[in-house]
Amino acid sequence: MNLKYSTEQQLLADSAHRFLTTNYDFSVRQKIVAGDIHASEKSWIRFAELGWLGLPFTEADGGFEGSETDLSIVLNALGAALVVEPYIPTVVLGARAVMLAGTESQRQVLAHVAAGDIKMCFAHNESKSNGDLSVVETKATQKDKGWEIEGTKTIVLGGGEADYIVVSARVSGEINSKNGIGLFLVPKNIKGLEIKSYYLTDGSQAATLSFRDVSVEKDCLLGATEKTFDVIEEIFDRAASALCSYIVGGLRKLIAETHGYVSTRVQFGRPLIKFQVIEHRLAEMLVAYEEARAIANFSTVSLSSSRQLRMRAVSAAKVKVGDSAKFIAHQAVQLHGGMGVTEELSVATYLKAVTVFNLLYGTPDQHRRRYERLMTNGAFATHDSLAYSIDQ
Amino acid sequence: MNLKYSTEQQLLADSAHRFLTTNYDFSVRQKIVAGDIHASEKSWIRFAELGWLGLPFTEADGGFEGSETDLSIVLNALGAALVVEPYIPTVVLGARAVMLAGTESQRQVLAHVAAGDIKMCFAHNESKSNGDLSVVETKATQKDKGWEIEGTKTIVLGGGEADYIVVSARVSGEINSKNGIGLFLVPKNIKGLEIKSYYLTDGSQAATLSFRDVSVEKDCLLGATEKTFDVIEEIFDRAASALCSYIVGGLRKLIAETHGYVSTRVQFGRPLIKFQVIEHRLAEMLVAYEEARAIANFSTVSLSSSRQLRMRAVSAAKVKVGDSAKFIAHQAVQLHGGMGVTEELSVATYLKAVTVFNLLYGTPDQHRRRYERLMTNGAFATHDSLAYSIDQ
Amino acid sequence: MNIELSPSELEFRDNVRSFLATSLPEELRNAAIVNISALFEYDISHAWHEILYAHGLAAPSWPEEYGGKGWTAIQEYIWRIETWRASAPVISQLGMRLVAPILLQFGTEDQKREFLPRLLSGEHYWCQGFSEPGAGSDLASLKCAAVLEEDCYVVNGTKLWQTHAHYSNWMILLVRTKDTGKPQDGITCLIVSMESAGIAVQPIKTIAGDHEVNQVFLDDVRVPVSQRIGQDGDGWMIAKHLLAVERASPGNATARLRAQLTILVENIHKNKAARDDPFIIQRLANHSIDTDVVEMLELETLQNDPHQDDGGVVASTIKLRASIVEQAIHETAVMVLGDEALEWESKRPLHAAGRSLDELKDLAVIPRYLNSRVRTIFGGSTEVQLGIIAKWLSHHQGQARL
Amino acid sequence: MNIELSPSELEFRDNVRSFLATSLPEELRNAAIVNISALFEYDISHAWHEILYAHGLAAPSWPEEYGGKGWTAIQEYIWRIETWRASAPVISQLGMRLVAPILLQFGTEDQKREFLPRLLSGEHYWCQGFSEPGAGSDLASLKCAAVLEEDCYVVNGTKLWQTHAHYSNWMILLVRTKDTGKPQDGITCLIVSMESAGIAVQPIKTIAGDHEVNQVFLDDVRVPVSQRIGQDGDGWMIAKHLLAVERASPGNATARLRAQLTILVENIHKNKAARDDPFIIQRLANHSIDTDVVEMLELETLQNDPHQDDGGVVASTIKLRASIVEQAIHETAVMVLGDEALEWESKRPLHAAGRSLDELKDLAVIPRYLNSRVRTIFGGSTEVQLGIIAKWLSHHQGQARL
Repeated sequence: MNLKYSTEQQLLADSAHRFLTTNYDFSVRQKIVAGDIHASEKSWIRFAELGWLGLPFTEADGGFEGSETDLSIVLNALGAALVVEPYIPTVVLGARAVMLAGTESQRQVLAHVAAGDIKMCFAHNESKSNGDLSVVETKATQKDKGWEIEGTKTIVLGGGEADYIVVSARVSGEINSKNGIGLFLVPKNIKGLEIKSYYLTDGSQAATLSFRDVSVEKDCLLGATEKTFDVIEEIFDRAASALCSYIVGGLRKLIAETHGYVSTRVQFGRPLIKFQVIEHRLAEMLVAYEEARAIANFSTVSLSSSRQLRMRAVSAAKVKVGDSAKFIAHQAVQLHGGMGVTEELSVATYLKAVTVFNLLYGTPDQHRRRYERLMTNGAFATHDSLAYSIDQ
Repeated sequence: MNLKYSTEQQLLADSAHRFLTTNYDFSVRQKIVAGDIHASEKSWIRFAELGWLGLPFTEADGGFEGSETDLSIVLNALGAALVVEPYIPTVVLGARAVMLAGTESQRQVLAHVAAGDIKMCFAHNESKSNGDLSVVETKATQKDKGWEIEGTKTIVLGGGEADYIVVSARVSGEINSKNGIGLFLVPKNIKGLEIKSYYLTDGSQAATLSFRDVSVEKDCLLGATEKTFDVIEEIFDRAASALCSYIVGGLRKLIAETHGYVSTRVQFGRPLIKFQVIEHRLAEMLVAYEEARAIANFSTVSLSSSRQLRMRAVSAAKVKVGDSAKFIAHQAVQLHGGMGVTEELSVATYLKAVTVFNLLYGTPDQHRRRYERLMTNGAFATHDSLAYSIDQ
Repeated sequence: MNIELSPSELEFRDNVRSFLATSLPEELRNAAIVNISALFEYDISHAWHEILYAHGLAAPSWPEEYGGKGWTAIQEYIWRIETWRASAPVISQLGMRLVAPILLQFGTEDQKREFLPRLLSGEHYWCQGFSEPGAGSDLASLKCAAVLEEDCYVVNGTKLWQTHAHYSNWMILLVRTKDTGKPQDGITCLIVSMESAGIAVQPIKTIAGDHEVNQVFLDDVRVPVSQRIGQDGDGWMIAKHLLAVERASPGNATARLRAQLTILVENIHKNKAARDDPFIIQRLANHSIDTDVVEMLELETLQNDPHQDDGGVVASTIKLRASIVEQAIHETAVMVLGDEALEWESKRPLHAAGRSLDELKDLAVIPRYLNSRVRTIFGGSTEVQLGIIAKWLSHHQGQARL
Repeated sequence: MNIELSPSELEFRDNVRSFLATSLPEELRNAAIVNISALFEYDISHAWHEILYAHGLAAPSWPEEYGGKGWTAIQEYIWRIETWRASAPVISQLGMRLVAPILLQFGTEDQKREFLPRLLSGEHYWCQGFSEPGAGSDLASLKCAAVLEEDCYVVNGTKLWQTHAHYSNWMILLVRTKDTGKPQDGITCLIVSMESAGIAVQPIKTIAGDHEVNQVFLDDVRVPVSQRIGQDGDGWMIAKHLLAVERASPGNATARLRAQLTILVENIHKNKAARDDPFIIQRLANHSIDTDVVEMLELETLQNDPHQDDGGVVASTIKLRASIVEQAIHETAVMVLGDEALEWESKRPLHAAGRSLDELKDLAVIPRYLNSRVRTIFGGSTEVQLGIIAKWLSHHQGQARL
């Protein structure tokens, strides 16, 4: 057991936060959200230079073999700055699908990702999904030379910016069968693919992807279809865990911003923080943050563990981080008073990011129910220590 | 519409509270709970003299024709003093069954209740009930001269002190059929009736009543069995509403006690109430009290209205009063610090009374679900004013 | 006690209902349904104002001599419930419910004659210049200064959070005319034309992308003494009076909440997963019960003697609870729609975004949730309300109302 | 980072498990399962103490030279989790975990030789004389006074909330020996035999009818100077040290919570209505997730350098959350049992009430819920913890831990 950062990890954290504080402050983010593509591209290149884009890849794939903890450290820093570029869609989702299921030749795309040349996304969700990962209505039909894909994917994070798309499609079976799902690696400019791009609440970007008679080569299929559902499930968990690490970074920033505001803003002759009610509210925010931070770390360390521990940890994290984040963001806005609801200060944007967080990759309610199922099915026992996980 | 007390009602409230403050303070209550039967009997006689025991009965039945509001005022005062005598089992439950379903000759018992000679109870709950009012396993079989009753009633409030028992028993139909239930008026000393008396958390008294081949006269049956379920349902609602009025009286007292304590108790050189966190906590308690008070009044005025409004109002009240009561009692204990959990001060006893309140005549969860059913079945529309109730 | 309306009150309600059914244009109704900001957008509220004015209903609670109908508190209550129920916009409350009572109470005959009719007709549209950067809850610390030069006050300073200042032609303004003594004593109330030289209105974009509030800069703005309300130094008293008037808005909280609940119920009905979700239904039931409580508290106030001020404790309780309940309703609305709620439409006003009504309803959900956060901040934050309530309780030696 | 135990740690756990399986008598286990008060009843904890002592396990975290085993923090952690998991009683923590470290740190050699072995064997049973009426959270204001007369302190005053004082033969006492200067500076720490002349122990009955705490009156009690710990005026420093030691109880919070959760799970399993109730299952899941969080926070502390004091912010966070989570678990337990929970058995200790184990389990539910209210009061109230946390945050300029 080891739940502390190593010296190298501490350095990684410091440098990542320092870089983004200097190069990606709130005004830069506002410019990017307002459409400054140049600033966004510049940031992306810097992320590549810093080694963030290839962090989890093997050296052979052009990466740095970073651990889950390393990745969570970078995500935390990205969340502190509310970076809008599609880091998670690219590195945690799209590239991970290739890492998990790709052949050597398919994995060649990873070096381009690491270099910052290629962005990716993961197109799995459909309008009928409603939280059920096995629902895939999009069809992939085998044609002489390859496959033909037909169907529509919704709320694809980074879908409008991705150069390569990993899309799930049904090769066989019922609409919600866990078997018979294929993952396909498809370039964005392929014939028949229509991308309707839009913005989410927090200014990040998503898209609806409509595949109309899209023909792809045979070697676009990632891995064996019998294992695809497991891959999708793992990517779902990695996405949820990554979002937790990201937003926890934001929460820490939000507490610092709020503390700064109430320390300087004077009312009835004294700084707001001198009012005990405000002081204790901040303490409650810190408690909520500590809870979120601790359980997000649980989800991080679980990612390389058994499937059941991973699911338990990720769901616990998504529930608790979600609740904590909502509490902290609401209180941050409240303690900022009127200024908290203007677009001048960043606090409103953090609330928007929290709102998005709670709706993506499983709502707190959906994750709570998954946790309940694991609990009542005996996947874990409430009387065992989390540290016993290895031999369960 | 009129939601204020009349001058007479204000006087009734003042005199009831004054009487109990003088004659039934916490030390008297403690003596009674410790077994001082004499003090208890003395109080009961005074209740009779004050006209409280016959308050809702008609003049012909020896009563005072008090309104629902009048009754709620007395209940509020009884709750402020946490009176343990079986006022609700006698006046609101047992006697109400006779009022609703009794013949003229059966109603003669009411004059004795009003005079303080007779206590009553309402034995309906069984171990299989689980909140479903239609569950009656106790059987009543017709014998030549009357009925034979066989079965067990649980958690009968005031069951150990009652002279007359109104007991429900199945005359026909399935165990959970709304039809075929009879109510029987039975004296306590009848052959075959075993009464196992015990105390509840708050020191009030309840019993398990076992009927073994109990033979009763034909004229012990109250009213027609087709209407009995409606009577039971109404008594259930009246009980829940009465408990709300009672506990709201207790909550008001609890806030006053807590305010008094934090105003005098000094910590770090100043009275606790000078700490803003304590001050605001008290304000939150008052807000919760105001909510409880207002919705309890809604349930009171609903009792003489339509069945659907009554059910909606009573369930809303039981939910909201329950939540408010728990919050207020928990905070009252918390603000009293260590003293709050001793038996020396009354505050711990109020928490016990609140605990009992939340488990009797429907838990907040059960009432919330009944409210949900009414809402989703269209028994009321959320966009209508409560004041529109009359023509729904 | 009893809760039912009298037959004549029920008849009044039915008349209001038929008026609304015949007089509220569908396009206004559809725009009002997807209104996301705290107030109704000017374009729809003004259009509705003109219709009401044509029917003599622009200010029914005013005395009849000034063009009102002299309605009772219960009638006003019914009107509010019914207009929200019909998804009608609510016309600007600032002029009708705040400026008008102040003019009636403190204004000169000339001021009444000049301003009341134009307020009624909608020709004048008002904003409120009270808060400043650094003086929100703590109004007594305001700094915007006015110096009397002959027959004019010369005003210099900055005001913050002026709702709809960019649509207004008049502003009711609190200024500091004395720097010595108790801060409360040096405040004076003026009315200022927004066309005066030296006034600049700077938009503030709020969390959901709306331009609803502003910062107003006053640079040597000359205001004739004839536009002072009351005497020099009366400003604090007038602000207090206004606060008391603001409190007595029978039905305001309940009607708003019931309207939000209705939208929520509709969204739940459309969505099978939500309909079958016991946790969503539980939340809905809680919101409905909470609304019942707020309504009981409001109904009780209808019988209150308006001259018997309780220090605002009941109004504070209602404000505090209604704000929190409304926020919770919008949180549920987000949950019901789920990730479908995430698409952001930035066009404002939203109803003019050129989307279908069904799309607009979905697109309104998150902006409304975000905007609802101001409920516990503006109009006296929850913390301020708790302070008022705590003070009342101590003043009454811990004895709550029976 | 990784969370798994090493193979040797897992082996240690398995050894603890088998020890408990063979050495914990069933009657002790059954009594412990229905223990309702904050501490375990003396009769069962003392019996278990003797068994542990016989196996050399009475104080495994003490250094080996004093009869301990010198366990690591992780081993201690595993021990706690496993003993709670096995429903073993927990032996008096006051002597083992508070008095002993103070003696080790501040005691003279004579004091160590006199008291440590008897503490270990269970011959001595300790209570703590810190709080007073009027000096709880605000310990510096304590009034109980000691005057030095030759070789004895003469103590006069009143102490409040002495847990198990009626079973104790020794008390660790804070007294005021100086009235001038900073109140913190005039406090001295003594150890007092409970058989001393002038000591009277008055029981305090608490909310669930238990006699667990007491008020202790000291009337001219003579305490030899040799029973002073440290120097005159060291009391405050010793109390602070004790607080820091108290904080470092690895696994205490998690193990307690997991034990309460286990009882709750069992009660839910027995009850079909609860089992099928989505709201009960939701509450259970929330409790379990909250416990996971507390455990993560506790696991992190296992690697902390005990000499690097963080001002107690992590301990405060754990204490605050664990208290609230435990209270919530007991609220759910009451809901699960429903009105069947209402029968009150007044006999104490409850396990000696002459009822079946199943009956006792049900009868324990409400008393346990009531007693759980002290969790947020004793040992530093939630309000006190928030104060500590707020102070830490300001000291760190609003920067939370990464």
